Amino acid sequence: MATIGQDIAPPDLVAKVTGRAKFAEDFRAEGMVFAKLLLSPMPHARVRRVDASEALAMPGVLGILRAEEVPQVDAPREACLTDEPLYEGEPVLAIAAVDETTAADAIDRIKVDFEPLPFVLDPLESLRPNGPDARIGGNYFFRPRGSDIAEFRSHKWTDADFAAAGEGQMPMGEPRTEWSVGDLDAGFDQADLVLDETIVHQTLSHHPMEPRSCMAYWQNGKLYIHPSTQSTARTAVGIARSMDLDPDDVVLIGPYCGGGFGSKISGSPTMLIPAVMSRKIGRPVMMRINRYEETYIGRSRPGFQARVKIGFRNDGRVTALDLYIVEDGGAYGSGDFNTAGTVASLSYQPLAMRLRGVSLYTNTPPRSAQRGPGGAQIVGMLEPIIDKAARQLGIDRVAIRELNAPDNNGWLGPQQGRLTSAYVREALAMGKEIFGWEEKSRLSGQRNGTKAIGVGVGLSPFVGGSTGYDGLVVIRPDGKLYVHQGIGNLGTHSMADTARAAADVLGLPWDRVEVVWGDTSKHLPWSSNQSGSQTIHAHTRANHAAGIDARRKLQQIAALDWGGSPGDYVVGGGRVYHRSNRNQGMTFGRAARRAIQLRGKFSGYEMDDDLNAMTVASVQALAGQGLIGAAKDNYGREGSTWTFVVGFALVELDVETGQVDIKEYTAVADCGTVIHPRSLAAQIHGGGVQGFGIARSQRWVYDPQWGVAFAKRFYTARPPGILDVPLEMKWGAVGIPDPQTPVGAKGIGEPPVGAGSAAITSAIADALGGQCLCRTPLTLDVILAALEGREQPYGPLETHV
Amino acid sequence: MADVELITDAAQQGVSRRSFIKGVIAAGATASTASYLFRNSSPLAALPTAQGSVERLITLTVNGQQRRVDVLAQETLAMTLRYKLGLTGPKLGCDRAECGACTVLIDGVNRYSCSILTHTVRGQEITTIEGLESANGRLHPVQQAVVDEGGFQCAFCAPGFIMSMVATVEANPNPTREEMAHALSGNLCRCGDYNKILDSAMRAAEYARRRA
Amino acid sequence: MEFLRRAANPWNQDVWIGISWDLMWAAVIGGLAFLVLHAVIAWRTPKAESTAVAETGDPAIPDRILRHSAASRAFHWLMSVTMFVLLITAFFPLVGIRFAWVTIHWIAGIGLILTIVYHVVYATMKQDLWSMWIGAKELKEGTQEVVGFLKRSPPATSSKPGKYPIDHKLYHNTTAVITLAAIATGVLMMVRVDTPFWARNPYLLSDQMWGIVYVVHGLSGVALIATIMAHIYFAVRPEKWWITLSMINGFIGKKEYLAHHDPKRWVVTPGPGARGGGAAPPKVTGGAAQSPKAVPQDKQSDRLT
Amino acid sequence: MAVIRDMIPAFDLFQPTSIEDAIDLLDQYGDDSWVFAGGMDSFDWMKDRIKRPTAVVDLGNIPELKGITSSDDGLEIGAMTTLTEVASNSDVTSRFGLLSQAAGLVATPQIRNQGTLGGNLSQDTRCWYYRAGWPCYRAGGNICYASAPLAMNREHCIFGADRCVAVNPSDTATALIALDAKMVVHSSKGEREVDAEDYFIGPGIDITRMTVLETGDILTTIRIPGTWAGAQFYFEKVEDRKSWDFALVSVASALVVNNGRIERARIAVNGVAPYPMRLDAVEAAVTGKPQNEETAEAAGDIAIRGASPLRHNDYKLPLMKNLVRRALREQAP
Repeated sequence: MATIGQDIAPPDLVAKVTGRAKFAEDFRAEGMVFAKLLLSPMPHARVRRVDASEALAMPGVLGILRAEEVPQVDAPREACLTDEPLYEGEPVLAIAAVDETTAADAIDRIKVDFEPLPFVLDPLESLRPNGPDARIGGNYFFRPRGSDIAEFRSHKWTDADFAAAGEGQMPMGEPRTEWSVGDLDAGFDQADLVLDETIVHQTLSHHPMEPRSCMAYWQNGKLYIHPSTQSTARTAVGIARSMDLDPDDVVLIGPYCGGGFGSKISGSPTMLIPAVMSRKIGRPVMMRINRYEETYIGRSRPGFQARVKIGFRNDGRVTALDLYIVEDGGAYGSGDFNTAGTVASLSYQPLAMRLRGVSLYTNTPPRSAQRGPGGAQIVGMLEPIIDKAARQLGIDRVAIRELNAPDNNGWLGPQQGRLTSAYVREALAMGKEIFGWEEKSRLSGQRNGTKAIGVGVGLSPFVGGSTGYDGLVVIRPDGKLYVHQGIGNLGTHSMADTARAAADVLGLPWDRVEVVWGDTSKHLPWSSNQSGSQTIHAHTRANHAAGIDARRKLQQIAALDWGGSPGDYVVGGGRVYHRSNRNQGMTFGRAARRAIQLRGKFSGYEMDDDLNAMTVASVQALAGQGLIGAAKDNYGREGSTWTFVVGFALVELDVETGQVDIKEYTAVADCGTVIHPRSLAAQIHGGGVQGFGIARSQRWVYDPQWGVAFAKRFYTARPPGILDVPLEMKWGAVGIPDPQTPVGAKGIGEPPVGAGSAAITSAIADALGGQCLCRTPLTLDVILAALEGREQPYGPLETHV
Repeated sequence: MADVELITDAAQQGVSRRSFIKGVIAAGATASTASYLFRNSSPLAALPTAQGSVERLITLTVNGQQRRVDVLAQETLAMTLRYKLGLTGPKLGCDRAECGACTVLIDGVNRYSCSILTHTVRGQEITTIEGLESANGRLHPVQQAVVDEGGFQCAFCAPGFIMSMVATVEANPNPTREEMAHALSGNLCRCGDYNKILDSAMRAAEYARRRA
Repeated sequence: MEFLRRAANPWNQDVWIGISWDLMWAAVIGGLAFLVLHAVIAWRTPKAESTAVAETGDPAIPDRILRHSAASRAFHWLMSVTMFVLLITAFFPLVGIRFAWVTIHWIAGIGLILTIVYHVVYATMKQDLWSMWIGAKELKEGTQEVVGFLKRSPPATSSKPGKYPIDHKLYHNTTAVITLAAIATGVLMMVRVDTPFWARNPYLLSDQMWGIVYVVHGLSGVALIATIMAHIYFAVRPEKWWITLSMINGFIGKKEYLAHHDPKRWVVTPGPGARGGGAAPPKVTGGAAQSPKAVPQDKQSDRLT
Repeated sequence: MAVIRDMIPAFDLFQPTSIEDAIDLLDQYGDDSWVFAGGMDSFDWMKDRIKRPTAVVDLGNIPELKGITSSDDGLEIGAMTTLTEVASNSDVTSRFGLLSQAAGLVATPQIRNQGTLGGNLSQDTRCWYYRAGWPCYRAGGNICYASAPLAMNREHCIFGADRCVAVNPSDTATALIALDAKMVVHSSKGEREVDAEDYFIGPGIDITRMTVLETGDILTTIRIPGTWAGAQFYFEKVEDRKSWDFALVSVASALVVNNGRIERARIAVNGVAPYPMRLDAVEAAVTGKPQNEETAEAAGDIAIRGASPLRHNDYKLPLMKNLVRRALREQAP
């Protein structure tokens, strides 16, 4: 029976429910000591002098690590320690001691003389003619392609640019990036309705449950490291590169990752600290990261200040979309806004579109991808505006999305790239059905006591997969299939679920499949990063290819032993046998032993030459242990693979307090073939919950005078709790396979977030009678001010509140 | 299903590694052989204590066993469990009584072990996630319910949630979904897997009722 | 003893946040020590014979001489009330007597400012600003007086002061400087509390500057404790009663006038409405005796060259 | 010296078994001592290394501080009784449901299982400038960072600012004020009883404390008289998240209504001032009035008279107004 489409508990679940699952901070080593960080108290400073003599003289203190001792990087990249901290909380140095309290006491006693430097928190401030820059030299990094220039420069707008913006509107000076498709003017000329809105989307921390702690030690010249990372193979390679080590000399053991959401894709710069410290002091070093530190070094989604002008025809068709985004790139610069433009183009398929953007450095913690990077922001921001147009044009809000949504011929981005598949209308139809849109949308605006009902809908596309990675499976003499996985394990279950592609190709029941993951000493194949909704797509393909390779070899062995051509043999039920005579064949265990005897390609002594070096090394290490299937995903693909999720929400908004209760939520995905229904539901709902957090509560707050963060704990940052989400949530999946991938599955990690966020911003606007407040998070103060007709608590462009 | 231990236990990596990594101290082993919170070389060891203040060497009842352990006055239970008793089930997600990943039972009541002074629970029954399984390796009904519902994603929060579920189904074996949500509201899940967690918890209550 | 209270600002920089309140006790103890010492020495010092000068004085000098006009007295007492309120609101909470003091404190501070503005205007318009000038001669006389006091011998009677003796002038000027420092810093500090006048802005000055402001305010505050202790002490000393009384009813007697003042340096002549010994204010003129130009009432020049 | 907000610095832990012993210890160590109840507030201060007591006195082993007993026609609740017990005790739920509701809305189950009523009442403010260890007025400095022109003060006060604009975070405080409870405080000078509303002090009185408790004082008992037993109660806490959050504004009211007329009323709000605020003017205005929308409307308007919002907390005016109205309406929404 095929495993794909079944609910099968992942193989790590028992370890997870018994406490045996070891996360980074759970590893121990003989002689292990502790590192603690000294963080910059200032948003931008230079270290003039460090006096650690008192700390180093303390009994139990073993050493100090300064910025000059860690692997150096070129600007504008981030090293794990710095003498020019660029945000409050950036690690400056580390201390190691025999216990944590001593290490903390030692940090306490270090005197650092910091020279404060100018800082900026809000990119719009940096764009002012005399505004401060986040770096010495500028607010963006200039490195034109094909040139030797690589330096910071200042990008400024003019006073006239600022003056030109209307009251409360975002000024639009010279952009740094611009692309357009079609004739924008003509698009607006055709429009019967044009909306022009200024929007603020908050920056928010990822806040995975597990802080990025790391333990490391050296043995026989090899680095053994236990980081908290989303990816396994890629992180190990990254560490080797950063530490200037041979990849074979890095053993990464991290079978569990307590969440990352894009913040631990290939680990973190700080994971090098225990590695370097351990080399320096000759002891295993544990660096436990606490929640404050996690907020500082743990990455964040870039906030946007944006202005959008959208033209609509009377029938609701989007004729023109003009989007200008100012992005807060944080201390080390990172950009989502281009993706945001691409996602907008895909969602609405406008007849003409322009994206302009400026992404600037600020003196705030580093940004990185966060689940649906760019996409989650833009759909949460634009969907209530689409609603506004629908309302003004008298069109059903789902219908306006159906009208503009892409199908298999859809396009996206400046190159007007093509899709492998898009079944958005099917998803909208299914969502309407499950949610009961027809009936619920009639409740819109009705009162239940002091509570106003609002219903919302959001469409969220995101990239659903990459290609070209390697699969590696071993059939051992025990007759089991061992699927080696270089991807990580952060709870999406894809390290298990993608293995099903190989299992099904070989017709093997799941109880005879072992997944090997989380430890590079176990010989893993070259893999995608565990990020960007890639893995279900990339690794069902890679494992499919490896499974096919193993199947071919089984058939060849059978033909060798029993005669005939390999094509005469079929594989299933743990055996390979002649199509016309079931008894003419052998078990997998027998085949594995034959493969070991036959050597050559059968048991890994020879292999395809298109495999990645990492896979090659793994196959070589496994050679002779069984029948080895190893192959690169060469299935090819035209266009890019995108997944779509539509979210539907019903909220109750208390008009006397501004509080919003999410009563119902339904989301439906177009993510191709469903591999693991329950895990898919978890992704759809979990992403939705993160979206609720964006729309309703999660924040990032800075004191403007000091440039110091405040929302660096859970209760101040406010991720949603179990009482902030509906008691029961529904879901669905269109289930139409993507035609350009063998299993037909598309990734699902990212798009649920935007669907959750947009459904809520849309529903809140609906409960307010169609008023789009054009800001996230929509906290009760913002809502209450609108309800009571009082001045908004924050300026229309005010950020970090 | 794969053999989890085979894959995860660092002690099985090979001879050289086995000799190097002691891994977690097995439950029941003498405590403090690897005390990472403080060592004799630490200045903390030399600190004089005032007369009348607590004795450092105490006995704790953890998962039904008496454990002798050297505990600093300012030490939290999470630190004692994780770094002195080798019980790494309770996780430190925030260390500030906000996320619930460190939840343990004290006399059957769920509390945040990151925010308990170890000295204040002398003489009380401490139960961690490691103590739920029966001696023969049978999962606790709550654990079984979670497995059957495929509960949790990254599962860093799972030990805490499960301990809260255990406390809840003991106290109220017939909760509504809403009551269950309230009972679990001291635990945070950043994967947002609340729907599945509630499904698991309701199934756990069902299993607990069935067992009773 | 710590002199300053310091703290780490939000950027973990060491900044001054004020003086140590130990200094308050230092001021109290220092003040008391001075009083006790003075009292002991004064008690052991033989009383100077009251001179017969009074009898020989100019008969034109009235029996009652106006030392402080009603306006001056009003100023003095109003100022003293505000000063007491300021000191009480500042220091009582520090010693454990708790109440909501800030509003009272700054309102009293404004009261103090108003009385001082009035005083300065009045002194400029109606009095001689130079009357509080301390010249070389006064300094010399003052030194002699202190030396004499310490030697427990009466001061040389050869040089008597004009209207204001040197110790008064010193006291006045010291207090003026301290009070002005307290006021100037106090006004700045009002920017940091809620008042109807402006929105609070603690960032008007840099941390370092604020530190200085708070230290100056604190120092002037505790200095005022000591100076006011001394002031009250002298006011209640029997030999100074005649001055204290004059701050109540305005007048001193002819005897005191002649005993303690140099009529050449404080010229007193009966006014037009004077009925010898009557209650009407005498005409007081200032300036050197050789140029007795008429000056408005209470305006006098005590300046000597 | 560098800042680190992790690992509690060393202290001596004392676990006295009687109030007298505890007080002796507090007197012995003076300002270096720290009273430790449930610890839910203490841990933050100590882990952040901002407060560094040398002697921590754990009240957990003093039996007389725990439990709920009937007295006269009211209740006596030991200060060390957990919030869970307060929320679920049948005497409390049946007669003083206002308090059980308030206690049941504190933070999370785990915190209620450990946090005590006394601790909830005596906890320090959550102003994030102050809790960051900045040298503000409350911390003994001379500045309020939270009321600076650009400061982030959404959660701060609209009443009672006196240099400090922090708010009292306690949920049970308003309930106890509405129930006319008395706080029993022990010290080496003996026992004293303080009205619930006087237990909390504003920054004008002492900017470094939230309550009348001074070094050497222990809150031992909360006495609830029978005066308001079984009255018409209303409690609501408005927060950003439904668990682990502090009230932006909370309201507690007790009304005795006869024939549709409000005979007696007590109402208190929190989250709006540095102390929980009893609304005397509202009580006076509604007493004798019919319990209807008109009375509620008027009460809401009276409640927010004199409020002066900061830059980001103007919303607390309508929020407080609306909550006071709700608290006086017959049918809670």
